[in-house]
Amino acid sequence: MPRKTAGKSLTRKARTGSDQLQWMYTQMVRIREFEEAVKRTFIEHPGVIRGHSHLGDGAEASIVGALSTRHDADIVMPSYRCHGYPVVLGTPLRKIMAEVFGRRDGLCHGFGGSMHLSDPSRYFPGTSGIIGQAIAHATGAALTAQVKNSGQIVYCFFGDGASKQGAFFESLNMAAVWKLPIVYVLENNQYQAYTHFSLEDANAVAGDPLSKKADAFSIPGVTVDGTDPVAVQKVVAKAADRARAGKGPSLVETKFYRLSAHGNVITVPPLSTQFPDHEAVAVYGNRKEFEHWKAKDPVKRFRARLLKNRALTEPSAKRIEAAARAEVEDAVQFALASPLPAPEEALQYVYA
Amino acid sequence: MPRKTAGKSLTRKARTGSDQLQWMYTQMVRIREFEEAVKRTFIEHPGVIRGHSHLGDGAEASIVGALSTRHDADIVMPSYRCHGYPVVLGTPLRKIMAEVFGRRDGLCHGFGGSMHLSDPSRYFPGTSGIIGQAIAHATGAALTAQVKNSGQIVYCFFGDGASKQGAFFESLNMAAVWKLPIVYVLENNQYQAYTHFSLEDANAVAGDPLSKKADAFSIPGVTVDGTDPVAVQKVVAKAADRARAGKGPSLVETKFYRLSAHGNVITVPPLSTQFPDHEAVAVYGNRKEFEHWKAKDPVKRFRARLLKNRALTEPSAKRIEAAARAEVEDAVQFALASPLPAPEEALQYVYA
Amino acid sequence: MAREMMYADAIATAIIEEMQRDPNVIFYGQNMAMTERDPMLKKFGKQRVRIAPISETAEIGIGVGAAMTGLRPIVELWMSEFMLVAFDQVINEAPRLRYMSGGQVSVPLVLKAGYGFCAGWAGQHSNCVYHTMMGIPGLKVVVPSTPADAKGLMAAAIRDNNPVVYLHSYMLTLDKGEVPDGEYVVPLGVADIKRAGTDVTIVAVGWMVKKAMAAADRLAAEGINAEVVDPRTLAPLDVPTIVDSVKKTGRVVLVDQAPRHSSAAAVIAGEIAEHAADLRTLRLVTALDAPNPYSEPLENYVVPNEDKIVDAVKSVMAHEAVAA
Amino acid sequence: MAREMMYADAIATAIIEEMQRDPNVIFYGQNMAMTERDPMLKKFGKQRVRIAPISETAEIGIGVGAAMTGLRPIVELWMSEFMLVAFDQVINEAPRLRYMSGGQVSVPLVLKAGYGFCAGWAGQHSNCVYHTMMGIPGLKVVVPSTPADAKGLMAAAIRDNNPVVYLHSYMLTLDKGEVPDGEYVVPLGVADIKRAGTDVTIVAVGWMVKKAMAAADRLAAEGINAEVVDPRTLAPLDVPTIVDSVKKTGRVVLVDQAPRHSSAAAVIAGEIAEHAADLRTLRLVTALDAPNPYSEPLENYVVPNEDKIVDAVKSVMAHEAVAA
Ligand SMILES: Cc1ncc(C[n+]2csc(CCOP(=O)(O)OP(=O)(O)O)c2C)c(N)n1
Ligand SMILES: Cc1ncc(C[n+]2csc(CCOP(=O)(O)OP(=O)(O)O)c2C)c(N)n1
Ligand SMILES: [Mg+2]
Ligand SMILES: [Mg+2]
Repeated sequence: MPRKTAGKSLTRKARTGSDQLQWMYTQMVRIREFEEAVKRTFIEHPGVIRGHSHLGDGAEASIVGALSTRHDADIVMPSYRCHGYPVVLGTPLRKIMAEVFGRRDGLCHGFGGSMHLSDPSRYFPGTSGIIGQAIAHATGAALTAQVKNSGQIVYCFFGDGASKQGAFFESLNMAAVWKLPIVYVLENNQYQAYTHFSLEDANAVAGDPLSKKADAFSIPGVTVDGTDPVAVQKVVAKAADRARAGKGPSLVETKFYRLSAHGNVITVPPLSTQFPDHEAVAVYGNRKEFEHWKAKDPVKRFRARLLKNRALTEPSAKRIEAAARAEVEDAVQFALASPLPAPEEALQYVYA
Repeated sequence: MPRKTAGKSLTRKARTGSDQLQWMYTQMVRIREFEEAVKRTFIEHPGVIRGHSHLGDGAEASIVGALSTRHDADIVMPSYRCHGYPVVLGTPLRKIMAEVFGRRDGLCHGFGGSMHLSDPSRYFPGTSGIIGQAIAHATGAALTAQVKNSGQIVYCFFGDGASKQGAFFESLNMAAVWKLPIVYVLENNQYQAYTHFSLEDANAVAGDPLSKKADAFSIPGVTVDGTDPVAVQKVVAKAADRARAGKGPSLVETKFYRLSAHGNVITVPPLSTQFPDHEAVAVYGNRKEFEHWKAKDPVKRFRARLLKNRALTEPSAKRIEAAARAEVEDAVQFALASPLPAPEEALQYVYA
Repeated sequence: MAREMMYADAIATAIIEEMQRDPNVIFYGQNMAMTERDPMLKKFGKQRVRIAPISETAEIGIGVGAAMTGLRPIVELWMSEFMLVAFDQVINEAPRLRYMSGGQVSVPLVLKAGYGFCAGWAGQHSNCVYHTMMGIPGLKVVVPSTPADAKGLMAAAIRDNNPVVYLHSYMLTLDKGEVPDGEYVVPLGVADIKRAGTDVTIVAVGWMVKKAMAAADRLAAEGINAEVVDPRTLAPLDVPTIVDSVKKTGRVVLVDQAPRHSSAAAVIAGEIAEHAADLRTLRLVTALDAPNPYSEPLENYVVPNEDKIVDAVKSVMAHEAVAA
Repeated sequence: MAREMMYADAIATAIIEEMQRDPNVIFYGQNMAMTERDPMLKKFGKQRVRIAPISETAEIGIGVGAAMTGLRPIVELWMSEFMLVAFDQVINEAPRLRYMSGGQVSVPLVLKAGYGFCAGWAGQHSNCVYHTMMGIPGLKVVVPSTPADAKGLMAAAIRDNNPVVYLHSYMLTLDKGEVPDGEYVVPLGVADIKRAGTDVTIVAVGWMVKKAMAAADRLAAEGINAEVVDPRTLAPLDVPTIVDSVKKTGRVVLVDQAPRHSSAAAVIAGEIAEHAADLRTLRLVTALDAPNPYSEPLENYVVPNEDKIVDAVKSVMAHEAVAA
């Protein structure tokens, strides 16, 4: 991974003002359009996407708000629900889509797929599909930054479900003792797969926020409205500053709602698969909950707010949206045209 | 394991008053005498104790204070540092010592040794030598009690070091969500092997008590002077009442000091082994710390207090001590006389 | 009486029947029994059927502790790799506690997990990790290959007084077969000759039994009469049945979905090498030495298939058999 | 130049020399570098040498993440069983990440642990779990049997760009041997013929190499000339060297401290069965099928020893060798 002394971030230059807000909106739209295209692919091109894909729609404000505080060389380590982050980091959508389609021109040449995107050249080393484990990896990346005194910090994203895995607790304790430069973003999208978080989290059962877990490490713990990128930016900036100052980790719970189902339906091939209804509806029969959060769609709300504040005009919003759609459509076409890897390539990359 | 509806405990009958205090002192002395005898065995009978033995001297007030709140059928699940608990539960010292000596008449017929005592007939199912793992087992025992509606609660003991293992966090979360009848006693003896807890615990680094970890599960967390059995009794009684009432788990940190080294010196046979100096002295060169805590020896302090309060007379204290010494000496002789198991017995007990 | 049933349903049936039989059997895991409408929850109530957080160490460890104190838990773990985060509980707690207690406690626990979902799940969800659990004294490992075995072995696993890892092949989930009604228990430790033959023995596990059977059909059409042996349980391993078959045919092909040195096949080959001393010709057909790749052509290349089995059988047929 | 050195010191020497060579090498674990007086801490400073809590999942996972981003961590894990609480990191993270990234990242990580401390540590601290890590594509496993190998293999492990599990035998800790001074690297994947012989091949691992050598001495006195092959690394496994030796002698005894089906020996026997097709006689000498018991007579009964090796060799010598 290239190493840089943390430079001034493009995004930071414009942390306030409409440039920044437009940048945020643009990234949110790009994520949303990308995820919609993935979802559509299951219908329009059945069989093209194998295995299990997981979308970030609903998480846009959390992802973009957090990453808007990032400096150029800071490291980003999300969970297996990972499409949105490289979109923001500048990885070509063509490569991301081609990877989701299992093509040779994919980011990982078809070896990783939807769950295992990786773009180390853009400070995104990779992900794990085993819940909670990448929290330790991200903590290790922060150790590298500290040992090398690189000035980098690490943004570690993981789900509400992952916060029940031992790796979460062990990692945060070590990061706190070693004062590692890392921000832990607990993306509380209110579900772990088919389970509502209130069914499995002791803090939630007691009516407390999940950020209370920070007490176990005597580090700052904050819960923020994860549908509002500006609110997210504010609390993450504080946590990032703390990390940069050598004061150690923080835990930020961004609370939002996953807008699609956990993933496409799990099937045994050659049965085909698509995205089912959201679990709130399909499992819990709770359409009200789903509609409630749908109405809080972070992309739509941010758009409305920017228009209202005149940080954005309707025509420029439309331009942003059209550009994102075109970029994504180009990515889909590129990915469809990219060849599948040749079978024998499978024995590459086992050892370094 | 025999199952009983929790009856009135012998000890509870006398929860106040000098009977109870004398019972406590007796148990504390029995533990201390037992551990001293184990330690002496390394010198007096080199080679008789193999592997790694760990003593509970210093923990007497914590063990006895906690177990003084126990009802007859309640389950006790300590860590691998486990000699003291069966002493209190009424397991014959002969059997415990014979197990530590690896003899056929040992509690586990020589299969378990010092780290793996087990007396299910006295509600002590067994231990694990892998740090933190038995916290989950104890939680499972509480699940049995809940499912069977047996009225039992579980006393789960583990070290400060264990509270950094994922199993601790995962188990407490599940116990809280399921409202299991269990009391978690975090025995903070200030060291995990050779490491002072301030070097590895994020709460400690921040100057907070380890019981703050309870916040991660929104359950009560209390720290108590673990050198005072009456203080321990008080907070554990509250936690036990909560468990009995179906309100779920609590975390009690009993803070005391391990008075001997972590264990006998680790050697490759046939080199012989003994107990070295306490780590405070041997590793950290901090004799002052050691002397400070030695002066707070829970057995001596409790004795002095009982004499002062006239809950105990000097002659009866001496009687208790002499009886304990005789009981332990008898256990040593019994264990020395007990045969080693025959080699072929090794293939027993693999499967049930 | 028997009924045609899917593999997955056969497993569920066994769990339901055993839970009806024994009130000490409980069942829990992640992403199950989410609502009151759940049929298992309705049948057995929320004490015995529970949803758990993503906490495998606690889930399995709680199962161990509950088993030590009188319950018979079945823990639903979904993909077998998820057990790895809690692997101490699987191979260094559950199977050791009885022994260390000198026979005083027992740990009647079933760890249920699917394995080897070669369907585009990439490097961490599709592998076979059963070899890691073989040969651990005190631990039993079950890998059913048919709906009937799936039912009978699950019943046996639940009734067994030891920890049992029950690994079902995700690839067989929807496969149908005749399943006996009512009480049906397949003993643990007894291999099954899924197809009798004379020319060559094929030993295969789980999903690979299906592939071996298909290969045997093709070979029969070419005049090669293969015997297919399914160990059914990897621990205990029924060495005599396997060795007898090999002694009879004089040739053996071992098929395993795992890479060579992490396969059950290699271990079984070792047993054959010691016990069928006059065997001249043995071939391993295993996954190639790579993690499971995501893309379809890559994955198909790595995982064993019918063609590779047929080829291996033909190659061993080229050797002179020495057996009587 | 060489010097007599203890096995444990040889390992430490390699770590120090490699840390001097490469500033990216870091070293941490539980119960090490407790005070400022610690010699490693003094030499390399508190950024590169650290004490960790009892958090193997985080310790190893942090090592993985640090390795992905440019460091070369060595994690001191003490007893190999302690890795089991973090086993996903060992076999389903560290060795998979490179592959899943399509070759973009690498994970140069050394997991150092002792194994098989048969000295009264009972059921959970003394077992051999190396078979669980064999055959995992992307993962290397090292088991040195002499001080020289201990040094040279540790140097190679640290320089390797892949995750390497380095397992030293606790029973060999104090054993002495000649160790080359300065740069000394033993390549991973190359077996060593520890003693040349003609009558029978003994393949042994770690501590068992020492026992096999002693057995070979006794056998020599009785006119049996045994060749002792030490694979040194279980992954990659040097199959050609082993098979060549077996082809030469025509007889093989495989010795392993682990129980039969969880031994490396069984897997190696499988390879021999496939590749040394005219071998007639093979014996496994492994631990008996029980966890390690506490009491001395029990433990001695379970674990393989010189006598059992001698007996097995004599029993294979009773067979006619078929090789040229
Ligand atoms: C250790 C482990 N257990 C179970 C799973 C199966 N699993 C995959 S995704 C998932 C839910 C994760 O929920 P959360 O952490 O909230 O992330 P989200 O999907 O909401 O982004 C589960 C349980 C797994 N991958 N790893
Ligand atoms: C998972 C695991 N890691 C490391 C060890 C080695 N070990 C044995 S005892 C011990 C210290 C435990 O400290 P603590 O929990 O405070 O208990 P105490 O010994 O003080 O009673 C350690 C690290 C182990 N047994 N298991
Ligand atoms: Mg979630
Ligand atoms: Mg301690």
